[in-house]
Amino acid sequence: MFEAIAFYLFAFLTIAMFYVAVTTSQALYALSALAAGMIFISAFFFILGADFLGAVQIVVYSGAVMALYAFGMMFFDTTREVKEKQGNKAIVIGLSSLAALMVVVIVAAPIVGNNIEAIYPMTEGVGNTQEVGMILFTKYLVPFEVAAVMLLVAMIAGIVLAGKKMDLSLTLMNDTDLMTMKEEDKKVHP
Amino acid sequence: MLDHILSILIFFPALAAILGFVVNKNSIRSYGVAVATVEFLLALWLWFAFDSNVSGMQFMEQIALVPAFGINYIVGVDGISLFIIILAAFFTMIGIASLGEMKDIKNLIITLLFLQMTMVGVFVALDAIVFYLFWELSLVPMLYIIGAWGGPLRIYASVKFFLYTFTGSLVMLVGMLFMAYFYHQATGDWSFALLDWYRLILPESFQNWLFVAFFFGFAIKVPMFPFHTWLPYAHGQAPTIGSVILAAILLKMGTYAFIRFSLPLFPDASVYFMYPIAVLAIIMIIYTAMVAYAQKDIKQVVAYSSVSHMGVIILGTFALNVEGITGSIFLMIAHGVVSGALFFLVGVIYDRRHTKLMSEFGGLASVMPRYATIFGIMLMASVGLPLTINFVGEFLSLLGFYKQSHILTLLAGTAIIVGAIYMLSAYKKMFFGVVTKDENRNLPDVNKKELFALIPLTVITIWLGVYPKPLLEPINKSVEGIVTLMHEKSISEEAKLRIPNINKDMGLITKSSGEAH
Amino acid sequence: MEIGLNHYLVLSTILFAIGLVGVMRRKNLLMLFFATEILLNSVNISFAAISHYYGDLTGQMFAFFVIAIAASEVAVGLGLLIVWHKKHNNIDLDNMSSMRG
Amino acid sequence: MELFLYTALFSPLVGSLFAALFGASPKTKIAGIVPSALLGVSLISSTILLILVFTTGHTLHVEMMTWMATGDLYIPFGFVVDQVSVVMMMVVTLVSTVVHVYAVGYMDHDKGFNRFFSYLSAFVFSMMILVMSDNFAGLFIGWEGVGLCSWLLIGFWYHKESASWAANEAFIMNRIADLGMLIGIFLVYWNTGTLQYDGAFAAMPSLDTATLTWIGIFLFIGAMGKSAQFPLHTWLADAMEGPTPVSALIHAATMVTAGVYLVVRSSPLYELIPNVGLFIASLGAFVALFAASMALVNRDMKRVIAYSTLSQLGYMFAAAGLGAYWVALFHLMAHAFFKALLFLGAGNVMHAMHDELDPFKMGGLGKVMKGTFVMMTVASVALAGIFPLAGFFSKDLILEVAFVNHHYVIYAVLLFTAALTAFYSFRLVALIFHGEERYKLFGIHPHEAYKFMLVAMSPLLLLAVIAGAFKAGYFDMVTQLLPDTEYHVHSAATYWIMTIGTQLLVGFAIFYAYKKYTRRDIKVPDGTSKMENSFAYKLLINQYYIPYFYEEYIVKAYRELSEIFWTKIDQKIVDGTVDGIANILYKTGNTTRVMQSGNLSTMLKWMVAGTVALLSLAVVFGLAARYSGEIKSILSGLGV
Repeated sequence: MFEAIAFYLFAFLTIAMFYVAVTTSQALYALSALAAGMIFISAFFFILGADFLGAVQIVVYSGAVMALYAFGMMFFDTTREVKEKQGNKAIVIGLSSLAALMVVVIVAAPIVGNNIEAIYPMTEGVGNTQEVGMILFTKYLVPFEVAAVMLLVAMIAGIVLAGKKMDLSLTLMNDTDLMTMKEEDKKVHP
Repeated sequence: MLDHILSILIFFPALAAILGFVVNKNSIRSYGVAVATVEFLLALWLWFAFDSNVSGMQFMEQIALVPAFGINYIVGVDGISLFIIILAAFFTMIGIASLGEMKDIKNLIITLLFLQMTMVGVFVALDAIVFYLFWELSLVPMLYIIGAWGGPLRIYASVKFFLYTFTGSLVMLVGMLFMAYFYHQATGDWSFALLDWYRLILPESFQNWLFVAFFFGFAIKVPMFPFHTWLPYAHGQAPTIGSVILAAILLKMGTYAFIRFSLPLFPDASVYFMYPIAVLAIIMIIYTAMVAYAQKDIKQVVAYSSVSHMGVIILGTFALNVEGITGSIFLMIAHGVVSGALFFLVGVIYDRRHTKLMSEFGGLASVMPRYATIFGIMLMASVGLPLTINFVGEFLSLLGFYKQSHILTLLAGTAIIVGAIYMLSAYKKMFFGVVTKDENRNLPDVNKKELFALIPLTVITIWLGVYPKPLLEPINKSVEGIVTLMHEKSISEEAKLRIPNINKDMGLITKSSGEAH
Repeated sequence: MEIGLNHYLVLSTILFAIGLVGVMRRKNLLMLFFATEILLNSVNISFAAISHYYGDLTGQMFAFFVIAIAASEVAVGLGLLIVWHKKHNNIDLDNMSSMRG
Repeated sequence: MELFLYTALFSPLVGSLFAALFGASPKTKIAGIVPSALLGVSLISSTILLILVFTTGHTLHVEMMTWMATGDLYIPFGFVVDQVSVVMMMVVTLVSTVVHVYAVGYMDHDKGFNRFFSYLSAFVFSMMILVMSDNFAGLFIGWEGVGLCSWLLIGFWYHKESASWAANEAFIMNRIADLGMLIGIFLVYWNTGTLQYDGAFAAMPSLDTATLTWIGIFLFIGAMGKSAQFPLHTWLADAMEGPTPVSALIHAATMVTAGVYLVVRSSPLYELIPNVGLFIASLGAFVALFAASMALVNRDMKRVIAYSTLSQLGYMFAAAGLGAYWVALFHLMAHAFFKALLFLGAGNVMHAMHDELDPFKMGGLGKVMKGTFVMMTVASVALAGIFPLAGFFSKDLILEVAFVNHHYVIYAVLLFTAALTAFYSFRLVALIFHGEERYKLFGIHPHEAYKFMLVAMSPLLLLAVIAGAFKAGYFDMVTQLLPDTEYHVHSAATYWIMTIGTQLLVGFAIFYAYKKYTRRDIKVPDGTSKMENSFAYKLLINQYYIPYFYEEYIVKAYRELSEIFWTKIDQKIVDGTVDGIANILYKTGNTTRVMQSGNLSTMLKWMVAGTVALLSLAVVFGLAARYSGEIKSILSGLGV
């Protein structure tokens, strides 16, 4: 009983938050609404017993990603509200609602066979985190490492792209620019 | 040497062409003529060594290419394909010999030699895939000849020619693959060899579908009625040599393929589709003849006239009896010679006046008497005057088809009338009347180089018209082979009725021809 | 009233729809990124729900990897966005059409 | 004996090739003399063969070589010299020798002299093939060869637009008839298994009458074209564009009679189908009257003679149709002689009057051109059928045949036409040779033709007179092959009344023509006189408006139709569809390019639209898969 109330509460809240994030013209409101939405999603995870996942969600998503966006937003002059050239709304709303309807119809009418059996069955009594750890480092080791490398690459890309001076690609510059750059460097730190 | 003669006939011009790149510009013409003459002599030797009372394939060669799927390089020649090969060699020789001044003639001669290879290849190939290979390859040199040395609209014409024939042959390829699949189902092993396919008896519905598939590929090449619009553009824009080879040899691939593939492989379908195709052929004959009559440009007249003659050939082929098919094969060779000569003649006048509009000429008979006489002879041959080569073919084809249906032959017979109308009115516009334009007043008559090409053609037109026996005998022998094969293979009752049973009447033949002696 | 798998799936579909609306409506690229985040999260919910109701941890595994990917995607996306901003000092979607077909 | 056969056949060909050698070079006498000499040789060998066949009665049948041999078809180059063909050979060689010699004089100012003789000898060669061949295919070779040579000769003066147009008209009209002939040949082959005369005619009695009638009709269509019978007759009048020796040889004696020869040669066939024979006879009678009426008013000397040929051909077909083949052949022979003479005489007059053809502009030429005057009068008398001359024996015989076979309608028509023939032939003679010298008004001073031309014409004159005498000998020879039905009127009284009656009628017609056209006050009619605006006169002068009808409704219609076929159908529809398909591909490419407009949101919209489409498909197929049972039952209910 308790679980149902929690589910509906959080469901309503998430939908409201995301709706605000999508429709507001103020960038700030959008960002904060999005962050709140993230939090409520992690709540779902906890309800579903995926504790570690909920934690990760909060830490990575709400924390890091939102922080990144915040910094990003500060960079772009998003203080004044964003004028949106409104394409004809009908198509947008129509299409997405139709898509939603379709998916619901597919899910509701059990067309998809329900004879999926579990590959890595959850054993009761053991903490979720422990289990996740076990499977993550045994069965999914390779994807895990790949994910690590990917994150590394993303980090370096982020630095290179966003770095102040680093957007002038050395190869594309012609000699004169290179010379001027060199003098400036000498001036800055001789 | 003799049992590999066919492969030599195919690949000798190709090698010579590759070597041709090395030969320098101003001696390329003699090099080309030398190669073509050697090729022609080889072809004559083939004819000399050909034993004309064997109805099956001779000089067979077989090399495995893709054993897994039974695709092997099988070549062989019989009465049907022998003379078209000789014609191809002959036309390439006189074509190269009588080439006028063209820009970068070196590449032209090399392309012609490649074209020679593909032409011979098509007519000797007995494996479906090898046949398809040469069939596609023959498009490429022709594309260059029209595209590079053609008239103002050459790109449009050559691309249209290429794509049109290409799509047709794709459908044909699908047909071939299906055929191979049925063969595999029936006999368990893969084979694309034509002679194996001859022994395969398919149920009627498959035969009909496969016939239609092959029909598209061949009909565009012939070209038959709805698919003929590429020909006037191709001829209109092609240089003289291109038009000559296109009209003389390339058009024959379609009708030859009908006789080699469609008839023996699908006898019941051929009978089933006989009437629709006959109606198409009649439309071809009368419709294109009337269109030819409305033309302003002499080359278009000759182009449409060749479509009209192809109509008679198709009619002869689908007479499904010995006289009809022999007549159509003979008419192929006849039409090759006559329309080749006519295109040469158009080339001669084009080199002098650089225009093909009939209104530009008038009263040429008094200015160029020799040219007028040769054109007159060729005109009479193309109209089908007896004692010329065309008459024998047309007579036999119409005679053959008369057995199948009287009314359609009566309609097809109007070919000789409508043919006479447009040819004579073209001749009158160009040659009769008073010389009106002063550029025509002192045009030089036919010179030695052009005569080198035209005199042999005229001699053949008269000789084969008077004494066609040396050609008719081997053709007749091979056609009897095919007709007996068709009769035995045919399942449906109607097919048995339509395709005459040769060996049953064998008694009749000896009796009637004996008594007539 | 028992909460079944369908509820979660319906919920994630709604969120997905909202994400789609966002993606299609927004002309500002940054806002567009927000919408993609919503899409990813809605998928995560369904993953977690399915893994919970079928007692199988694979769902969660996927959820983790989705989060990892989302993070790196945002990093690179923002980087590019900044570079674009430096060059054109606006991040309006309509004049980013150099990749015309 | 074979030697004579081959010389008779091939000497004209040799003559033609010899003359062709000098084709391009200007006039050389040799190119005229040698072909004429060679034709003389051919004449001599034909007479030897005639004597052989006449005396010993056995025929020659030789096969030179095979022409076509495929399947059951076997066509050799075979030649037969039997009674019928030897008569035709005599006629052809004799008339052509005379015409050749005459032409040497007639054409000597023409720069195409050599070319003319090569064409003329080529014509005689193809006529000989036509006559001597022993099978239908050989006949067809000669048939088309003759058509080709007539095209060459009519269009000899090709610089004249009308000549080349007439040549094309003649060739195409003959071609139309040749199609009928071809179909006839196919019918013969497929029903009797061979094209040889003897084999085919032997197998014919066993066939059913329907096929025989069809064979008869188709072969007659071929004959109609060549002999210019009713629907296909306009080319003969226009063929007068050619030089006069050509008209004399081709359009009087030889080519036009090929049709009659065909009917006579296939007499065994026409014996079996009498109703077709009756049709031929009635058509012949109609054409006789039809042509004679047109000749009455025509103002061109050569066209009048052409129409009289047409009318005489009608007579021959009438005789052949009624089963009297030997009478038709006899009339053919006699007619060939005096008609050729008439034409050559006309040639002399034309030369004298510097190519002026209108008889009203001549008059009183008898004093100046004594020889031609005598010859043309004798020829006209023979044509009219007055007693001692050839015409009486052949033409009156045809009247007797019609009378005996109780076809009184045909008899009446032929009798009336005989009167018309007498009238217009003597209208011509009177206008040209008698009456007041109207040519003086036009400042022409005529002169007689060369001496040797008149000498060349003399054999024809002689034959025109004595041809009747050969009837008896001719009859015994020819009837060995043809059916020998004797035509005797039962009671001698009616016979005498009939012959005397016709003679009187013809005599009266001649007298009337003379009186009408030798009056002093004849002047060149200039469209004012009452007679000229009368409806009948206008109808006849325009040849019953048939040439106008052909030109307007057939030739022009054909030209417009082909124009439409080319511009509309070939370019717009057939070519249009091909290019249309190419354009469709091109256009769809263009329209779909909008999708990649580079604008992210539109692209995303398209993406979502795509997913929605796929989802809906998934839903549809899912539902279909689930409820397939019920759907099938509903569909079968609907009877699909």
